[in-house]
Amino acid sequence: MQVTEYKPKIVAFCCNWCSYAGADLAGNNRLAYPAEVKIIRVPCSCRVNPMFILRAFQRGADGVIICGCHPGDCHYTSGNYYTRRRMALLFSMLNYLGIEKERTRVEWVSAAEGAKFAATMNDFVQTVAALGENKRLEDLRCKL
Amino acid sequence: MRKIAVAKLDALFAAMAKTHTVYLPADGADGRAQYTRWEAGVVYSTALNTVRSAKDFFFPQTENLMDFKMEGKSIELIDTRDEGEDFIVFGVRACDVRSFDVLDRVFLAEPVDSYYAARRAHGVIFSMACTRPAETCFCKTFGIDAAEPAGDVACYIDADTLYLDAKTEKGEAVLAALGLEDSDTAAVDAQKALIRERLDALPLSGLSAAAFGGDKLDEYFERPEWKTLSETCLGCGTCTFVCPTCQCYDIRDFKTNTGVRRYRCWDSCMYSEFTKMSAGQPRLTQLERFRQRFMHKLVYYPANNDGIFGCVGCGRCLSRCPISMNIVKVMKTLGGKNV
Amino acid sequence: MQRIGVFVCWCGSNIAGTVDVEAVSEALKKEPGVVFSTNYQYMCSQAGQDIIKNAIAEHKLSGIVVCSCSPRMHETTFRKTAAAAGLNPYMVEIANIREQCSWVHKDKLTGTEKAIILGRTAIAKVNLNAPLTPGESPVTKRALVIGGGIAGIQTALDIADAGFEVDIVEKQPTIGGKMAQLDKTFPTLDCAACILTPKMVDVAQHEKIRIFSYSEVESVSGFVGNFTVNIKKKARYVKEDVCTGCGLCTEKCPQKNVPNEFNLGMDNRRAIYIPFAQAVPKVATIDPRYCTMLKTGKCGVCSKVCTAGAIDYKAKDEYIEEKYGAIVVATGYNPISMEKFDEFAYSQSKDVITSLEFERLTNAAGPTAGVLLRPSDHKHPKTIVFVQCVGSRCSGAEKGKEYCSKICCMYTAKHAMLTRDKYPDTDVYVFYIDVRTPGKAFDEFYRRAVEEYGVHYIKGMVGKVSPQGDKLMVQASDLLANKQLHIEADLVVLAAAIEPDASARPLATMLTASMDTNDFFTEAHPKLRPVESPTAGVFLSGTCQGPKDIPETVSQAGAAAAKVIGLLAKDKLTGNPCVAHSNELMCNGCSSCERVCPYGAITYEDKEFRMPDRTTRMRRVAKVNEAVCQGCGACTVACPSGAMDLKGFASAQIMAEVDAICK
Amino acid sequence: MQALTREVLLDRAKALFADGTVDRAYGWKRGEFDYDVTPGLFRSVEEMEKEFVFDDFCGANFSKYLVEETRKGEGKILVFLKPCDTYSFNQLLTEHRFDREKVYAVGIPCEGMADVTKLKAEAAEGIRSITAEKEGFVVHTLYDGDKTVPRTEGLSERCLVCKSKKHVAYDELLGEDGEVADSARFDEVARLEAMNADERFAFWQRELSRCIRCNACRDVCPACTCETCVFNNPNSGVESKAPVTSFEEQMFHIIRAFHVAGRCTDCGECSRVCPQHIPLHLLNRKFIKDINAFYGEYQAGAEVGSRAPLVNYTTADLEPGEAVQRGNEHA
Repeated sequence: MQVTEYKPKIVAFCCNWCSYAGADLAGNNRLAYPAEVKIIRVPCSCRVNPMFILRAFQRGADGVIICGCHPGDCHYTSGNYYTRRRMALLFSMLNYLGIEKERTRVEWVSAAEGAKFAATMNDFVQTVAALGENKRLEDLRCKL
Repeated sequence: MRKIAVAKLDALFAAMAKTHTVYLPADGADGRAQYTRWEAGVVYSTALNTVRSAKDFFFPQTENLMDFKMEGKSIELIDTRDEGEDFIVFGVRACDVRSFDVLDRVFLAEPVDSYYAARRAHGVIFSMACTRPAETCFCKTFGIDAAEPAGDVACYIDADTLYLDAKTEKGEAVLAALGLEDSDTAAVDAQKALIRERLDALPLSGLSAAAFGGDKLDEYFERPEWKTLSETCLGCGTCTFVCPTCQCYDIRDFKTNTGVRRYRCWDSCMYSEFTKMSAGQPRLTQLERFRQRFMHKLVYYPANNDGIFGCVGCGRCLSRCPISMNIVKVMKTLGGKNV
Repeated sequence: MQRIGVFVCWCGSNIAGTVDVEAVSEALKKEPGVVFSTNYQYMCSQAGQDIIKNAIAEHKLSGIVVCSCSPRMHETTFRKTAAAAGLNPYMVEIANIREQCSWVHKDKLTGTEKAIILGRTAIAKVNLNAPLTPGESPVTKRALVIGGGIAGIQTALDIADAGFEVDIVEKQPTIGGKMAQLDKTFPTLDCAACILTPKMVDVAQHEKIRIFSYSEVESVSGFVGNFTVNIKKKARYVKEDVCTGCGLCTEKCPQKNVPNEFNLGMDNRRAIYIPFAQAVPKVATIDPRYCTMLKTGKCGVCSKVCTAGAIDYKAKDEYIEEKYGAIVVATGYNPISMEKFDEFAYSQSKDVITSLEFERLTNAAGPTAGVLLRPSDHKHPKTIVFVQCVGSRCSGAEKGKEYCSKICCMYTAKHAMLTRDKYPDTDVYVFYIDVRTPGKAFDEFYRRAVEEYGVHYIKGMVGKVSPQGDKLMVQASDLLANKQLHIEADLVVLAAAIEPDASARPLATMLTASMDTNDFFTEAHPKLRPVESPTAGVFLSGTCQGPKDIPETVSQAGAAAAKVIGLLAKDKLTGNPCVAHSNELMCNGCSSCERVCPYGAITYEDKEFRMPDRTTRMRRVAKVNEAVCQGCGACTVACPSGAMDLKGFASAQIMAEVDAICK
Repeated sequence: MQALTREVLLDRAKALFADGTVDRAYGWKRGEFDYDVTPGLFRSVEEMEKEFVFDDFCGANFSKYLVEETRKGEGKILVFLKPCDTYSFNQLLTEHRFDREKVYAVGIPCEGMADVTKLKAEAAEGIRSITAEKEGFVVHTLYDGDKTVPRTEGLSERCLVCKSKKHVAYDELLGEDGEVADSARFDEVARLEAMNADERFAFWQRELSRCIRCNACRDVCPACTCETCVFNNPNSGVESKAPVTSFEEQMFHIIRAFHVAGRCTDCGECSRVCPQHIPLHLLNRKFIKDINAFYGEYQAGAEVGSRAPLVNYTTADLEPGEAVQRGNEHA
């Protein structure tokens, strides 16, 4: 029997102006983080609809992280403030439904924080990997 | 007729379970009865009826039809039908038993719905007489006798004994294998008399469907009362989904990670998105959609099915409709004194 | 169905070192919609771009995916490439397989697998891309400057000098603002009037500048390049074009007891007045609150003495509608009210004054002709206590402001120094929390006040000022010496915090420009776009954006002007096509989107809809102004029905990306 | 027992029809039994005299009907609003969902409405009639004689934890206005919060697995007035007609609750109408409880034009991670 190491699927939504650039900087500086992290570029973290997050879990993601500019630094002035409220409530609700709270995260990563981006992703992947596969929000049909 | 002590019900179910999967009404966490797969510890509920009807066994809310597997640019079709297993549904009330006839006339007519037919062939119905019919019951209106439920085996419970009466060969075969004690019919006859007395005393016992039927399209279709009846209808699907005879479904595709799963699921003619096709929904207003549902039960269905009504009087919609609108109110409003 | 071309870049060995580019281009060939897939050493090179162009032509590609470096690097390059080959530039998606793949992963197998997934994700997205065309809108080549202080004046002059028309709206009868009231300016001590009034004259004489004095903005509609502004010219009862500014009326008017606001009520003016000698426009104004003629119909002295016949008691407010391409807010500040600071006895003693009042007391054109005399008894004060941070840096902000008003340290040093210079026999104390003097020649200035002029700087706050006889008993603590001080003062000067002018808040609403909790206008970006408001076409000049001194105000005014000039120099504005769009069939008109839009890009209209049952009905629906929308997407999530979507980042596209990643 | 009788409401309605103030009226219609009252639109005094009722079974909230009905005809519509209904009414006004000028709102006091399911459960099947007496609801059963259900056991959950007896909108008020109550409505949410994640998950799986996606919760919800619901829109990516998997059950209820978060007035209609008795209000109340804890007390619909918490922010808002932590802690 072949034992394959469990690799979580991680979807990272990154705002174009800060966090996506932060991820690029991590690349420029060759700061490694697990390949399980795949980034989706959005103009602003406030573009991330809770439906996208649930969709990711449905489709088999084990963790979803949203990265945006630090509060106060939003390219659009207020976008990440809305993100912060929306995700605070959404995550609290997911937790209330018994879904592991470690599977979702919001992190503010500036364009200068390549190191923070890599560290965040390393930590997040480790945390999610420790939880194992997402079973509570999965849709088995998708794994067909 | 056979019998067994109520105290030995568990043993009976265990015996049935050797050859069949057994489903029976059991009280759920919310205190309401739902059909539940029997296993040790599951207790038969004496509740009059389950929240969801028994049609689920033959026409479940969702059913996979087939899968399409896509690899690169190639497509493979996969039949997802499983063999199915023999099962017994125990404790089905007379109204729900009749609902199977109503569904059969749709799904078993040519072209036969093979998914439905397979489930039907595997199922054995143990019906249960209603000793305590509720004020919302009106099965009598549609010629159903709750004292004499149909099915493969008709059951009666008095104080401490369950009586089982095989009605079909299928039923007899199952009973025979269970090795039950024979019984006379005295207790059951007495119960039937009591039930009939109680049915006559129900508030809706006088409700008549005589004013309705397959030939009444012109009489009712344009009636102005539809407006007031439907005006506050929310357009939800509660009545449809708790109804034992509603049989509309939609076929849909779900995109999986490797292809497409084709499945069907219940649809409701009350929905504005009812089987939405490229041409759109033909019934544009809630009035039309509302009218459709009741006309179908009372006029269109009998027109196509030898005068049999599409309603079995189970009363579920009476207790579940969010606005307490229901077929009884519709019949009384439209039929006036004749109802 | 799209016809997609995939172009995998090696980036030399940058990508190809960790990613098997051949395997990636092979794998992606199998994805739905892909009709062509290749790889090349440097896709961004001329040769690489030619591969793309040729493939677009040869394979009739409707969309392309470039697997390469970050889109932040070469998205524009490849969009241009596509455009050059006749493909809509927004049909290009980049899979970032360098910064986010080859550079962060070491194992080639891992890198290759991930690169394929990233490519697949970009393909899934481009499958749902639609060609986008940026909107264009014409630019009205005229700017409006709201506020005629030094900020507005400088901005207007700079714009006008570049050849564009500018209108200044000033609510007072004259331009000049706060600077006109000042005596000398730090740190050079030149006289404010000497440097300001020539600029005022320049404004008045500039052929490109119109001044609407004694006027206010009533309403604003439109958007960047195309604002329509309604301006109310308040009735001044004097014909502006007829009045010669001779001032005779202001001498003859029998109504003498009108508090003179230019001198902060420290002396009186007439009911008909010219605020100060160098006012621009130099035209008299009748104050209807005090004019006997206007109130009772009896008097008419000014009309009789006016040889020009400029008086018009029947004048009415006039409304002017004008179009502008850009709007500059320069609404300025005011010192806060001292009402809540009774511990300093401001309301109890005439000899407790604010710093701005002190300016007037020392100004040659002020109520005392520049001689420092106490307001109460017109005696020379011998001991003066200056209190800094009155209402600034208050925690909790119940009484004052949480922020630092920034200018007080410097003007207090100036006041203290000038007092000691002119009246060396005066004892001058300054109580401070911190002395903040960053700025060119600022700290040197402050040190001169202490070292050369012997001003007593004491770190500590004044706890109480109590009038006793003709003295003011000042109780204070000296934090450094750790002792209580009791000073018998003749004059106490409060460095009151400054706050945005009260007219700013309603103006911000009209402009849909955002404000912070202190009613300062918010800049589009605190570091990178400090003179722009988040609302496109609205610019910020001076203290309306935050406390600042004159040099800073003037530089910001010039910067705002440069931005305006940059805008007005364009004939047409090309928008970002990745903007929000509302599907009006699904829109509820609930206003959620409007409330989260930082740019005021969403408006509503009542529209008639044909219903499925063939009836019609009116519904309120959202409309996005594409010239104003910046495409953040906040509205798309606020919208419960999903009517609002974002072009280029549509929900369906993002979900397709999610699906492709999670496959 | 309600403080006002049917006759008081009826007389007022007659007067409003008579003086031309209104030309139609939303009110409750007598049903087949004592308890199956239907919300209805009356077009004349005669219709009302025949069928209008007002008693302990008049739970239906008419606010949502106004969205469609105010778009028809020129005349004004009379609507009777219980205190909790007025919050929905205001919230719809805040969202510009109907024209206030087309409505004549009469506030009426409410002593709480009965939960028929509870009465049925308490008194077994077979109800001949129900009467509201001082000591409670007297259920005259078909088989078991009369049974008395104390009022506190027969009232709807939402009424037992009534948040307000104060009307926040009306053109006129019949009877006495009440006060905003100090409600225990979050106790059940707190009980769930106190559980561990596994227990909570098990709880919600058990509850949500009963969902049949009849959409009654959505269709009755006064906050769910979308022209097209995302769950009906084939292009939304979440459209579905049945809860095919447990994920879809969760998805529907999470998104529905999220879409009404900050807008939900906690009227409780969702739970009242659920044929499967899923305690849907516990989802909405979780959002309300969190909003109150994170961003300050906020009652949707308390005033027209207020800015809902999800279209608002402060620079000092707590971080999502903290929110989850605190959501666990208030237990």
